[in-house]
Amino acid sequence: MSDWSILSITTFLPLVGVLFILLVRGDDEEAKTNIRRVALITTCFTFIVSLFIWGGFTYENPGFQMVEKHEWMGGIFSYYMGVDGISMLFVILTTFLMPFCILASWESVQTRVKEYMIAFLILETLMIGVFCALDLVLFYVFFEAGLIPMFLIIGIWGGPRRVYASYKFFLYTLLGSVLMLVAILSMYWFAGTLEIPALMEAKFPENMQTWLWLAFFASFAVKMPMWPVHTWLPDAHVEAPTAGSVILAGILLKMGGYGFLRFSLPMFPLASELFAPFVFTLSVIAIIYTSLVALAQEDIKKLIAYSSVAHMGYVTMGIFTMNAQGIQGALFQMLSHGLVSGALFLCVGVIYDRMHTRQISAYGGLVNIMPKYAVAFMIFTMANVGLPGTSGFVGEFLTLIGAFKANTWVAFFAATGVILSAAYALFLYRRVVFGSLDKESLKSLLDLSGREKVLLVPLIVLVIFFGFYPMPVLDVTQASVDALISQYSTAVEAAGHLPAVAAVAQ
Amino acid sequence: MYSAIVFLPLVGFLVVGLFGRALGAKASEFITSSLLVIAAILSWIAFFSVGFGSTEKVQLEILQWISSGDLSINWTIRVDTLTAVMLVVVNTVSALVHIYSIGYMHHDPHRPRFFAYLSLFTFAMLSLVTSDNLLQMFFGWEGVGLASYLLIGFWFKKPSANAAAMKAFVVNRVGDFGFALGICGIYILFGSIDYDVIFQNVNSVAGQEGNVLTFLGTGLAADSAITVICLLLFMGAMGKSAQLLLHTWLPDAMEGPTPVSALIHAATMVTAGVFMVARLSPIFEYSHTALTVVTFVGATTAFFAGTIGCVQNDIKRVIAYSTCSQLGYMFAALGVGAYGAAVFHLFTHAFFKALLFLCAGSVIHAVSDEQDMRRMGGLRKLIPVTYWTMFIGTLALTGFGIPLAHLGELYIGTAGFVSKDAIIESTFAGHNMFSQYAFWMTIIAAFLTSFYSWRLTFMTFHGKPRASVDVMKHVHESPLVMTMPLFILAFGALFAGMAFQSGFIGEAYDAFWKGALFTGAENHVLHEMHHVPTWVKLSPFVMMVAGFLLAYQFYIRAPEMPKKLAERHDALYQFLLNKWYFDELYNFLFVKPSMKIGRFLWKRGDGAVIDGLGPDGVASRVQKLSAQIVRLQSGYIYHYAFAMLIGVTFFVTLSMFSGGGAH
Amino acid sequence: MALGISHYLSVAAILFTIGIFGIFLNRKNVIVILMSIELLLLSVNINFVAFSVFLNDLVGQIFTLLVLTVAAAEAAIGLAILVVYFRNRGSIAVEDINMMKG
Amino acid sequence: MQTELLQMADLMPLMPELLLTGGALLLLMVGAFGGDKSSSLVTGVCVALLTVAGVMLLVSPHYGEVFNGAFIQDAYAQFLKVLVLIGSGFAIAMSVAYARAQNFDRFEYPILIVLASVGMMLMISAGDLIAMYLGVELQSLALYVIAAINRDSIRSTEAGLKYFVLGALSSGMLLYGMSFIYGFTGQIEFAAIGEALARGETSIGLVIGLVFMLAGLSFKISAVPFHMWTPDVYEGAPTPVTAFFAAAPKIAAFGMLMRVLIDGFSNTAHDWQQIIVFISILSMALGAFAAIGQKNIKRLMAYSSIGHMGFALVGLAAGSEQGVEGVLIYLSAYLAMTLGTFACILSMRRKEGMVEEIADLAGLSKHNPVMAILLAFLMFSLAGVPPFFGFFAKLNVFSAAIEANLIPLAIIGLVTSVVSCFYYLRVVKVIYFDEPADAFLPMSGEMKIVLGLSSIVVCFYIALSNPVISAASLAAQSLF
Amino acid sequence: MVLQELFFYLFAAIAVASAFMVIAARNPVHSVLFLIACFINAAGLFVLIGAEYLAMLLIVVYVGAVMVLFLFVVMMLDVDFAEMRQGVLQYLPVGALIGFILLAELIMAVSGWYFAPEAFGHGAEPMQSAEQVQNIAAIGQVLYTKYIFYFQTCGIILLVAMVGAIVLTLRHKKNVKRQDISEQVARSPETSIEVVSVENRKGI
Repeated sequence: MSDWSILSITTFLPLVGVLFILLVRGDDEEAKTNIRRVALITTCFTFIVSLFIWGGFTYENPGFQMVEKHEWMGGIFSYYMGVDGISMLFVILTTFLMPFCILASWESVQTRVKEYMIAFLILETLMIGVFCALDLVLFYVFFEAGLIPMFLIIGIWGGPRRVYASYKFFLYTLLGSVLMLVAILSMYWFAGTLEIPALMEAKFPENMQTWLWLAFFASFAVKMPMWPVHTWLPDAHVEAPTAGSVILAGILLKMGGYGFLRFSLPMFPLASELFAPFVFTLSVIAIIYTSLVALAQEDIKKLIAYSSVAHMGYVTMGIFTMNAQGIQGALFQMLSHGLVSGALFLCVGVIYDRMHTRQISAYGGLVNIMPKYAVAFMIFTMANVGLPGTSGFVGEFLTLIGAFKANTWVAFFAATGVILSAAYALFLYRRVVFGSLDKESLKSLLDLSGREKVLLVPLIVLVIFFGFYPMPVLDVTQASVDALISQYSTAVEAAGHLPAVAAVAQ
Repeated sequence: MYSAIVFLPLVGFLVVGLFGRALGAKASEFITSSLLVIAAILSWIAFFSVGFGSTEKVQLEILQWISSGDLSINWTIRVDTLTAVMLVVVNTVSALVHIYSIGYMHHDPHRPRFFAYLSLFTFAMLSLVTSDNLLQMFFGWEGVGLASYLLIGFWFKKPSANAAAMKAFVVNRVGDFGFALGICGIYILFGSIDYDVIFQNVNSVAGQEGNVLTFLGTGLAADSAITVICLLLFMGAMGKSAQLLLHTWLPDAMEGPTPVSALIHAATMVTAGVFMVARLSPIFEYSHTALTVVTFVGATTAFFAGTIGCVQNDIKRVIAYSTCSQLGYMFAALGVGAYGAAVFHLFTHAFFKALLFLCAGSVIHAVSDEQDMRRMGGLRKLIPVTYWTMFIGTLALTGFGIPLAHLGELYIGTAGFVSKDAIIESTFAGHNMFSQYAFWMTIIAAFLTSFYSWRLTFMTFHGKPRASVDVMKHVHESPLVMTMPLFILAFGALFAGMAFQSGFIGEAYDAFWKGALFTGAENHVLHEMHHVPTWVKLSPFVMMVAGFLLAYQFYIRAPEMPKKLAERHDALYQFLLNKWYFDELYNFLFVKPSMKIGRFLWKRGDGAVIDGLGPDGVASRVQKLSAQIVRLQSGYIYHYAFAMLIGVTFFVTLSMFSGGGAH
Repeated sequence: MALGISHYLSVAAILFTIGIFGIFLNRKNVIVILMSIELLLLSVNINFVAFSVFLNDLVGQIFTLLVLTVAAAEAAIGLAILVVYFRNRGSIAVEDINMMKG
Repeated sequence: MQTELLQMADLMPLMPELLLTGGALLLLMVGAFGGDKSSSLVTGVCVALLTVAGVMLLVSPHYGEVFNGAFIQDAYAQFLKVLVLIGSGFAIAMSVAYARAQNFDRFEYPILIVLASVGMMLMISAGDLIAMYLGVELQSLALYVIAAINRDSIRSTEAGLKYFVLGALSSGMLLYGMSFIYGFTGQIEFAAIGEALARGETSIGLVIGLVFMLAGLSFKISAVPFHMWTPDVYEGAPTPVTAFFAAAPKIAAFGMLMRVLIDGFSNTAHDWQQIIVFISILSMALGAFAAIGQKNIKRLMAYSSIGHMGFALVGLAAGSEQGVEGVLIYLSAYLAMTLGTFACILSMRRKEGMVEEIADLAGLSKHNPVMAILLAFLMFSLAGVPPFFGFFAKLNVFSAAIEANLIPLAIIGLVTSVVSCFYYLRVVKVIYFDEPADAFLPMSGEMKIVLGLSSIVVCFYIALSNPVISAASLAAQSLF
Repeated sequence: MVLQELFFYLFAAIAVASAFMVIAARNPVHSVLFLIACFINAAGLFVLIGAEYLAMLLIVVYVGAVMVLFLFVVMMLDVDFAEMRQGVLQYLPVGALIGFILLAELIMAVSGWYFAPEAFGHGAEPMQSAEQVQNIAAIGQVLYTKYIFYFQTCGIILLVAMVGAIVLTLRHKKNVKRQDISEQVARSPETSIEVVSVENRKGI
């Protein structure tokens, strides 16, 4: 127990910002600026507060830390918060990306600024809540409620097909998660509790695990998104405003992976083992299929969105390898992808703000007039490709090693992603940035402004820093991941299955 | 000192890369070049202290990199003789190219960027050669790939340059695909990817009974497991070293500035594959099959690239194919187990190939950026320094020397002569299935090499000028800053072979390498190669002379002959001119299909099938259903009453037949 | 065959069915529907009375009494609504009562 | 045969009903002599009466059975009656402005609502078949009239006519079913019926009686296939009337349905459970699918309420105390959401009059951001998206269903709830995404209050849930 | 007993037949008349079974009041005698089928009526034999005591019906002259007399 409920404070701090924003009256430029400032300060402050979570985190402790628990809703549910090595960094990632989102919308969003900022701040609260919640219903509430602000963000401030995209986003993910709700309730009646730590200890019978796993899978697979339930993502990304895309790719997608780690593996180990080949298949298909699709895209955001799907394929693959490298790799990949794809969307936002089109064919030769932008975009492209020395590489490599341990076929096909990602990413870069500047409309573009530099430079630094020194992340996750694996293998062995991992390793 | 060698170029890159604009071109050039010169000098010192001194191996741990489960990887600088050789090659050539570029790139507005890239490349290459584990090597491996990508695409306005850059990166990635899997395999097999651990355990692993690895669903015993891993790793080497099948990027890479070609695509980066195989010789030695494959690929590439080199007209492309071919030689040598010979050729090749490229650059510089040899000729008098240094380079490349004459163990001749003959002899002495094949291929390739090298010289410098008068008027010798590196390299091209042959392949072998190159117990190639029949020793020289004579005949005495020959054998000529149609084949097999499949999967797969059956389909189905249900709500009371009647009847029936009253 | 309760109940069932038929087969005017409803209630009353007698229990008859009363009230309301509807629409043909649908 | 005369004290449980009835009679006199001028006075007093009755119930409930068990006042009845009174009270309050604008501000209108409320309270408290029937009829007759109250409107009268005809048919079915139940058990009191069932076997006749009775009751809660009146009546009736229809009567009918099934027929649960499951699935599905194409927001709400009754039935299908508790919470949520939504619908007023198309909401977010966001929240709550009340309500009933091993039902229910999201989202879409239309007139004070209160409940249920849950659980306990 | 059976069948047959005619007759007036016939016969059945009071009530309340009301309305609304339209025949078979299924099920159920003998007398309000107390008296004894609650509720229902009927149908026509006694009584000089000063030669 921590002395001050830091998790709750971090979670609900953005709501304080909402209150302040509500106090701002008027609709003129000054009011808008004030609103933006309040939002920025709130998110920055939240980030700083969240750093205390990291500061107070005990690396060796594999269990939940900074736990808070209160009765809630007549005692059936509880307000139960806590973080462990798996979730803690997601909290930091969320709070870290938020100020960027606010900054990214500084100029591009001019209509309904107040609502916009409120939506983002509420979204932040909900996202942090997802990663902190230790009660299943609490988790579900945060998990689902996040759809609402995102729905509005896409729908109000989105592109021309925003209605279609927002509907697809909302209904798709909702459909996935209602099945999870059924599973949650079944678990409650079986185990008599909704507390995640207690449920991890509960031994569900094997056939029950199977369908519980499937129900959870339905939710997380959509959220992830895994092939073939990924089609909402490109649409959502294309239509969402820049900051929306950043959050979508940076945080919301990670909830799926987080869910697998938090629920599927520890609670349904036998089913996870049973379905691992299935997940591998989908992951590999995702990697190859969506990479090929990305190759054919004509819209920058869509291309990046498809590449996100491919990268999430590595994550799911890594998670279900059930070994330290795979899982840590998946975790790292998620965090890194949060930075990289977020940054890529910011990059797209930079030119979108200037040109108001995302068609690749509308660009070309930007390096001539926007050299700084070209450099930043290049770095993130390379990180997306998984070049060693960028954070993108570490996760990709670790998951690959994990997959190789678990099943070489998987590793073999997943490794083709190495080639394909280079192809589509560089193809994009070549078409957008390289070449001579022929198009009249582009000739007057300005290079990165001060605000945009503030946006991109920290991300560049982090992407490269984690490429060379990923240990801060790996250290944090180590203990929890080890605990997870040992718990998993104990469960599998107890059920009389020889863990597939061990068989190959020796 | 060792960290300084590695990190000075990085410092150069960072300083110039971040502040290049502020510093200006002059300062940028000065900073990077001087740092490189320092690094080069330091690496020579390291070379002597490690290769000829008592220092066996230096390992400097810098930082922990990755640690996950039982996998632990550190950033470590490892310097042994093999590394030291590479350090020398890399830093020397790099320093010279830096200096040369000051002159060559004089008119380019983006010089700071160029020098930053060069330094970045050097840093990546250094971290590759100083790696202490496979992942670090992979880092350098990809790092040089990136630098190469950036430098090939340096003139970003040229669409062809951009395409070439991308091609280079992607084709290399194909190799890396194997490399990455190979690393995974090594980790599974050895539990670590540190060289020391691997090398220590390779014997025990090879001796394990039963299946040690399951690859693609097949259980593999120890020897086949090692073979598979070696082949995967070799795939990486093929990509980086532009061996057959993955060679297509190298000629296109000539779109980059010429100093880049000299540094990256001749002297250093492309030899990374050779370095890798040599570095991993302890593993390769345990797989006869893998080595056989290496021999075959190397020998075939040597021949294949030679044939194409004979008909190309772009001066740089000729040299590029020559590089390709020479790398083939090195692999052939590696394949038969003559690691020393391979690395030796790598070493000498760096000098004369860099020299040739820089000379070519000088020529191009002189003729106003013209690269087509058909529009050159007669430049000998106008740019004598270039001519003579290029002449030396050509001699070295073709392997000019005095056959059969030796001072003790030392052969007398240009650098190429010494190292290439060593390779040819070692292939003859080799024992694997393809070593004889390799011998004949390399012999033929020697002839081809000689032919195209002299063809290049003759077409460029001799005969009548074919360039426009305007161009000819401007032809001028390059400034000192460009010719100075030529001198140094020419010096190396002449004497590097003789100077170091004893250490690399001669009697000082063991003392020099100190185990950095591993040879198995039954591998006696290095010994046997000195005892091949005389005709074998003579044959490369004969081939070289024959090639020279043919070239002389074609391009000095009867310049119209090649044309006629080409017309007579048009099919063959076109086949060679189009590089065996590899680009077209790949386009047809991979590039176009993947675009097509991508589009198909997008429109049909995602659009029609997944969305069509999934969200969109369901949505439209729901809306149709909704319309139908709404039609039930007809507004008529009797319909409503009827519905209630149906409901009641249904439920009554249901209850009666589901045993409601029956029990 | 002696008169059993089922006789009465069967008559009631038939009347009930006719009442329902009257509602959903009728397309002429609403007033017949109201009469059908009265038929329904009549059948219910027969049921109650029959049960009451055969169960020897008075409650059934009390119930019937109340149903009768309520039915009268219902008829009054029904006719009142019918009248206002007619005033507005000028028709009480069942097929005309179709402003709202879908 | 001899029955002791009742003492005043024995009537204490009946006090709220007596108060309302007496008050209504008195007000009728006031109205009859005061004419239409007194209508605002009558309206005010009616609201006050309902409030007093509600407070009375809340503060000093007298539990007990009166009239040999015909009237039961317990925690269960208390809970539901409070909901009903809230619904009725707000319905009257919301109709003031509307009635004035539409020229039907008759003093009878609030009185009829009060009397209907008395009927509903009797339904909730009914302990035997007769009391139940009388309660239903008292309520229904008043509602028939209220539906047609705008007697100069063809739509209103058509709504009344349809409601009446079908309602009478359903009463017939209900009665027919009751006659069978009476005939085959010899009892009219629920508890006694339960005992009789416990003694003997169930016969076909009894089951048929049960089915008919369920049909009649399903009509009242507009469950499929007895729902057909709902959309038309909702659309045709004046909007405040619709608001009233959507809220209070549904709750009362549901309460009665649960009491009769749980008290009287728990021994033959198998028979009614499968029917309830069927009805529930059909309602949820129809509610979800049919609403998609709707353009009129009142019609949309009609289908929405059909769907919601289906969801609530899920809890009843479970047949457990959990389930009943879930249903009670669900009904509270439903009440809050319905009132709030109708407060918004009633504020869709332009200079030229009321509008009812969903498309008219376009641009609400510009003109009235507060109303827009609250309506959006209500829609999300109706859709069952956390963290709103609607979600927790669904959670409770589905939890009960899963406990009762009705997993397929739960899955179907949740899938239909996703489908239903489609049209709730459309309202949000129109409010926020579409090109703005003309602004509405400012919201009147009473609408603001209703909307504000219901929004507070809906949005902050997450924090305010404890009293609701404990009351519901107490109520559910008292039923078992 | 034969007589009783005979009358039962007579009443039953007429009741059913006239019920059928209610819905089959073209003229609504005829329908009402058939309904009256049906009710009278049902009253006959009541008498047969021994519920005399209800039989009388049926005739007095229904035939005497409700049916007359129906007749009034029918006359007042002047409804047309439309032919059965085409649509009916289309779904008549289905409707008939379902109706008959329901009927068959109902009859099946009622014919299985069985009541455990021991349950007799456990009813809510056991009847005394007709010899001891007459039907009407038996009802009267409990209706205002034990069942006062129902009785009162019924009263309110009737009140609602009354209020409802009035509120819906009563209308004050503006141009119809009515006598309003209170207004007449409340007349005062101030309200009835207006003093107008008329200018010369202008007229009013």
